[in-house]
Amino acid sequence: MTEKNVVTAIHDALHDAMAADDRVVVLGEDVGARGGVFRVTQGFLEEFGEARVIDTPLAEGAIVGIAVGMALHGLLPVAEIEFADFIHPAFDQMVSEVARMRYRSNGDFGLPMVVRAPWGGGVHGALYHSQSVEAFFAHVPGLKVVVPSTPYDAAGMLRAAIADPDPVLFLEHKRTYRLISGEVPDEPYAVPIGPADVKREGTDLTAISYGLMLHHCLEAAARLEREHGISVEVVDVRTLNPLDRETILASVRKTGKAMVVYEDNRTYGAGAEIVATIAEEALFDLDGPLVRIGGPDVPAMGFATNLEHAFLPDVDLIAARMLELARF
Amino acid sequence: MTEKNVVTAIHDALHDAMAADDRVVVLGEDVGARGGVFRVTQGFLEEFGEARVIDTPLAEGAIVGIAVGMALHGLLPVAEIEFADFIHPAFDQMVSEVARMRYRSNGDFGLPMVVRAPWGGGVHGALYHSQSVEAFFAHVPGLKVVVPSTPYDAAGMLRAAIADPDPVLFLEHKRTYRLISGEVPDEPYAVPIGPADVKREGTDLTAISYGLMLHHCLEAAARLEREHGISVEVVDVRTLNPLDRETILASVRKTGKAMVVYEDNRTYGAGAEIVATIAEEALFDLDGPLVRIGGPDVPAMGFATNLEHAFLPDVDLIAARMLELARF
Amino acid sequence: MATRLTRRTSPEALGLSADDLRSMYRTMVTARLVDEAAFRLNRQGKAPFVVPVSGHEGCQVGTAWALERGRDVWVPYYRDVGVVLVAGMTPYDIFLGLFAKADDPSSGGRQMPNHWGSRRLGIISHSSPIASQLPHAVGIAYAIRYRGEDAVVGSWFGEGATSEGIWHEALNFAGIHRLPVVFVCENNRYAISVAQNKQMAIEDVADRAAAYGFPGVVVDGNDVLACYAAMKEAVARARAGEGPTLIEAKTYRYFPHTSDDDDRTYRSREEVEEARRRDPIRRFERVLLDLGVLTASDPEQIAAEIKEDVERRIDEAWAAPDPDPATLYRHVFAEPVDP
Amino acid sequence: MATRLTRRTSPEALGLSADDLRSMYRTMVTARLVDEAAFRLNRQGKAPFVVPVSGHEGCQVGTAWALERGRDVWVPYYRDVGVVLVAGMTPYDIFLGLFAKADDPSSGGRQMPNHWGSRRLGIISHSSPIASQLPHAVGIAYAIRYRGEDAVVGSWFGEGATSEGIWHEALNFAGIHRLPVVFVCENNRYAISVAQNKQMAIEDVADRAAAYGFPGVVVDGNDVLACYAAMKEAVARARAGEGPTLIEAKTYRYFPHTSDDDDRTYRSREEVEEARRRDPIRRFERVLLDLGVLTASDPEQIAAEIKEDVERRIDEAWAAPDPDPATLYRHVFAEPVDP
Ligand SMILES: Cc1ncc(C[n+]2csc(CCOP(=O)(O)OP(=O)(O)O)c2C)c(N)n1
Ligand SMILES: Cc1ncc(C[n+]2csc(CCOP(=O)(O)OP(=O)(O)O)c2C)c(N)n1
Ligand SMILES: [Mg+2]
Ligand SMILES: [Mg+2]
Repeated sequence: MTEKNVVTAIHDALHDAMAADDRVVVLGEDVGARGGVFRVTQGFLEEFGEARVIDTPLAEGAIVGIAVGMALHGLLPVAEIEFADFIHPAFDQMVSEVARMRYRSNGDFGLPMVVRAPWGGGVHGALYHSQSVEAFFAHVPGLKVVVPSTPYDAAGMLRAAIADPDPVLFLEHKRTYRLISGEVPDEPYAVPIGPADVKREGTDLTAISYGLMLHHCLEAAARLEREHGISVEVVDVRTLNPLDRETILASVRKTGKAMVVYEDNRTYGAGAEIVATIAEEALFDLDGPLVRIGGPDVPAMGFATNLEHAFLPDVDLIAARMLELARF
Repeated sequence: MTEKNVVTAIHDALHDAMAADDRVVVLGEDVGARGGVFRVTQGFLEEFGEARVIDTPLAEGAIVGIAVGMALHGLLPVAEIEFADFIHPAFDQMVSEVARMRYRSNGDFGLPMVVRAPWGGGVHGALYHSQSVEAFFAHVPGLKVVVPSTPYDAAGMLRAAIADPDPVLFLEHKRTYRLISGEVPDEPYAVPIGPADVKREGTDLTAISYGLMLHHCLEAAARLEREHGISVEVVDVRTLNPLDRETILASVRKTGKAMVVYEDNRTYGAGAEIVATIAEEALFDLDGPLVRIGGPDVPAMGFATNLEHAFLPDVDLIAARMLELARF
Repeated sequence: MATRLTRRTSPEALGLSADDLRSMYRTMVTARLVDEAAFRLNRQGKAPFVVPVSGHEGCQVGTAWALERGRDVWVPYYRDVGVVLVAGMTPYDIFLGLFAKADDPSSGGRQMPNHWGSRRLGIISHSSPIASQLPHAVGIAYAIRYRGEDAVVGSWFGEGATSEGIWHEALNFAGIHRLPVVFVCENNRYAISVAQNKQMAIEDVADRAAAYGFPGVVVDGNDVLACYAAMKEAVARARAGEGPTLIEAKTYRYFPHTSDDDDRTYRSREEVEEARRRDPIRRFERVLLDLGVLTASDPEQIAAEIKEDVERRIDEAWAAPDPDPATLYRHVFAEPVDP
Repeated sequence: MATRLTRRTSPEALGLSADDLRSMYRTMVTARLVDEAAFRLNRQGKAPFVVPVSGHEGCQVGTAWALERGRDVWVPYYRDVGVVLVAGMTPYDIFLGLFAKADDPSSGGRQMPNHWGSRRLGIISHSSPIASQLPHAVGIAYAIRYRGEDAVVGSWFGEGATSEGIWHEALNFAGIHRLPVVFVCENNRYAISVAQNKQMAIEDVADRAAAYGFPGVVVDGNDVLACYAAMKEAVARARAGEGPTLIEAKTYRYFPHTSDDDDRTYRSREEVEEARRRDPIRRFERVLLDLGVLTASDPEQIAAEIKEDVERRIDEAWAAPDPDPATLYRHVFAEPVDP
């Protein structure tokens, strides 16, 4: 075990995957000499060479579409979108091509490929370097969408994603990159795509979250325990598609109260599906209202520090709503 | 009043808008000599000339992006995306540009523009001419998203959309184009963007829907009345963003039972938000489970007739689930 | 500026035997007759959607002929009946697709007709969004080079496709890495109804190659041998590691865009008639008669033979089983999905 | 192939008075000094994010100078400090943006610094996704022509932007309609760390104009007068209804991509030093000294004056009010939104 932050864990897992299998190639803007703007591919060019560490032109549609071609012909591409905000020019490739290749060819062709994209706010990124994009893609059948939030999960799920015969959109919350550290095994291991994870056990209410907000929930839960003796169970969704309904519902059935927390624009966000699922499947197990905390429905967070704070749900807000729900 | 089908109502409303105001221009693939593949702009080229009826190259990003420029400089562009399935190459323009211009410029610039796109299945369109795209866009703050389903609403909302100082994504369900007819006033009138509409009053349960499924719900409701004396209220959402929570909640509070029906892939679809809203706001007014009917979570409907049928929710299914819910 | 390929090359110089030539001719005639049958089936209500090839047979068969089955990769678009016949699809396969049957090799009846694909034949599955297959062709070419193979990727598209951003992005990447891929533009002067002068301000699509640092070649798409010659050279360049070529074949489509289209709204009958006078099949026929590869009675007899085969395949395909709706959830992922 | 503008034109022949020349010079120096101040503020922790212009002053001020305030439209990108100064923004405006203040004219502190916009000045608001502003420039040009105005749209971008599909789509449309728009590529040979040879297989971006049917011009971006000359001609063509021009100005960026970048990972210090020897400001200085427009002591004095002004504006901007977080929901739509 080694203590690492999220970005180092991802770097190391990707590095090991490349070292272990020369079908793995990385491509994206600035992944070469620069080692990625977040340093995820630092040192890769020197070690693995230009043919496997491909600095692409500034063209996200091509990055994803070329990865499709590579995956069709025996490679295991890991494409990097520099910021999740810039995946939109590749939307057609993601939705029409990546997600549908297997289905439309009736199983004849498959796409073992990964698209990595750093997402989320809290980094002074303003309107175009802070976005949550998971709701767009979680809705697309044929695409697996994962949102690991700890070093352990990130490394393990990246390994699972590269091994997966199907395309995986691998979303890395930028704010967690250097903020969150934890123990990571030194031996290769995988965290399966699919299962959610109970990150903190509790009995009074369930908070369901992912990304930076997961850590806010954990902090709020600790505060509630400390200050009020309230026991909050925190479920880390980890995979948005396919969604692990069982783990979520089991927790909600146990505690009888549920709260979903995410930083994306609230309306039509991924949290809506989670709330809807609970409402449909566990309505009669609930002892309190269903609570949803999401980012405000404004185009994105501002650059000014106080505007960014006004956008992002914080620990105080989450703790207050938890308390309210617990006391309901 | 004149009896018209949906596509004629849209044609006429757009025609009148062009005749009334020469700031209105249309642009898109095949909108000129061909009059649009669905004939929405038939005769426009001859009447309004090439400068106002612009056949564009095959490039959706440019269609939307050029409309942005036009709207910035005094025109009122109505852009046509030939099939909603092909709006994806314009996703970046829609999300990053169209939806954010006003917000990012702190109100300095606005975009009075409309993007029309025919969507939906039931027309033998297979994977790439049948898609529901509303969930992607309803989630984007700054963009109004409307889904009129009757000739009256379509014409009235198109007028409202063209008059709106903000961008409107105007989604027209292809299957309704020639299937659905109704009375349309001969004088110009507008149907405001925002308010949902109770298309059928009822007391036993509320069905909330839009698009082709709205008509299926109305048919199922009539059948339930006829065959079982069950009174179903049918709410036509009409506008997905901003969502008219009040009308939906008022109906659900009245009937105590709610069902949401849409043809898009179920999970993370627009129906999830509606279900979640009801669960959050009217949980204690419910006398039965929340029911959601959506399209299956497979990439899209097949071309083979029986595959298309297997995908689309039909009147039988909806009526059966209504009956079940009513009897709960 | 793009090269114009005008020089006549003899079939021998191109390495084509009499058998090759007859085979090419038969393939072109097959494409034409498949089209005619498909439109008849459409009128009979048996084929809801038809995408015609007629007019494009020369440029399709000519270019496709320069690739090798079992070695090279084909990335066609919906109009490429001629290309996929060369690649190994049969009329039976095509009619299975037309009728959306379970055994349709492309998609098992899931996709619209003419949305080709077959792993066995090396035909890459494509979708409807125009030009979206181009980066796939380029990515495959990258993988070919990476793996040290000597295959070449052929990719086909209309001139309309060149307006899409992703087309530009794909060609740019191919140029940077000098990949073994050939881009074939079947320029029929219309994207559905939009005439070329509303699509681009230039006369020759091939001129766009200069933006990507590789050669562009204009060729007469009605001259199957010229198309073959152009493609043969491009394939040789690609195989030798000299990078991509953009070939523009000037052609014309004789029928409406699809069975849903009405082309009288945007082009005159005279224009269509005029184009038909340059029919690639008639022209090739004359060459083959001159060369003595065909005798005077051959064309009629070959057409009759192919027609008979086509009719039989139609009946067989029509009788084949429909897809099973219970397969709705199959192949979303490699692992079965539990609905 | 693109034209190379090498001919020396005298300032008089270009219609530039001594006052114009001094003004251009002052603008370039201002851009440089704003940069230096901004990096200092970044190190002091007062400016979280800085996008430098240094090295680009010549091509920016030279090209922008050929448009007319109050008549023409500016569609810049983030590096265009020089362009927006010419368009009428002040250092105070720029520092308001740097500090994300309520009165930042571009966005009221919502956008990152250097995301310009001002309806009053005719500077179109832009976003971060590269090249996404190009179709806006083209649409505005269409509207200008439609309304019978004689304005011209200037648009600026890096060579990296030319790889994006939307860039291709925008230029193609402009070419088809021969719109009054000028495309200025500030080619500094890098897109962040990606060198030009990994971005394209060609030497001159200007060669891409041929794909769109309008002229491409290569100009020395370190020669402000050559840039002005190229743009002046392009603007005249556009105004006369003769359509777009693509101008490629060869330039270099002296600092890292942004304050978040570390350019030592991808380019040598020698390369940067070498480029700095062609500094557009020093070069213009020599021309102006030769012409007698500046005297020997002017440069130092002008720099001192501007520096003083910049310092004052920094203090003023720093003291200006922050945005009010209660405005979070403002301007989602024209009508107020009820959260
Ligand atoms: C992205 C996208 N936009 C629009 C369409 C609708 N569409 C189908 S074919 C076509 C024209 C294609 O023209 P071209 O590339 O010249 O090929 P051709 O049909 O002439 O052979 C259009 C606009 C589409 N399929 N995909
Ligand atoms: C669509 C998109 N992809 C990636 C980025 C990240 N990014 C910001 S600037 C930049 C390089 C731009 O290079 P160039 O166009 O040459 O302009 P320069 O910075 O050199 O002036 C990149 C990749 C972005 N902003 N937008
Ligand atoms: Mg065409
Ligand atoms: Mg650059």
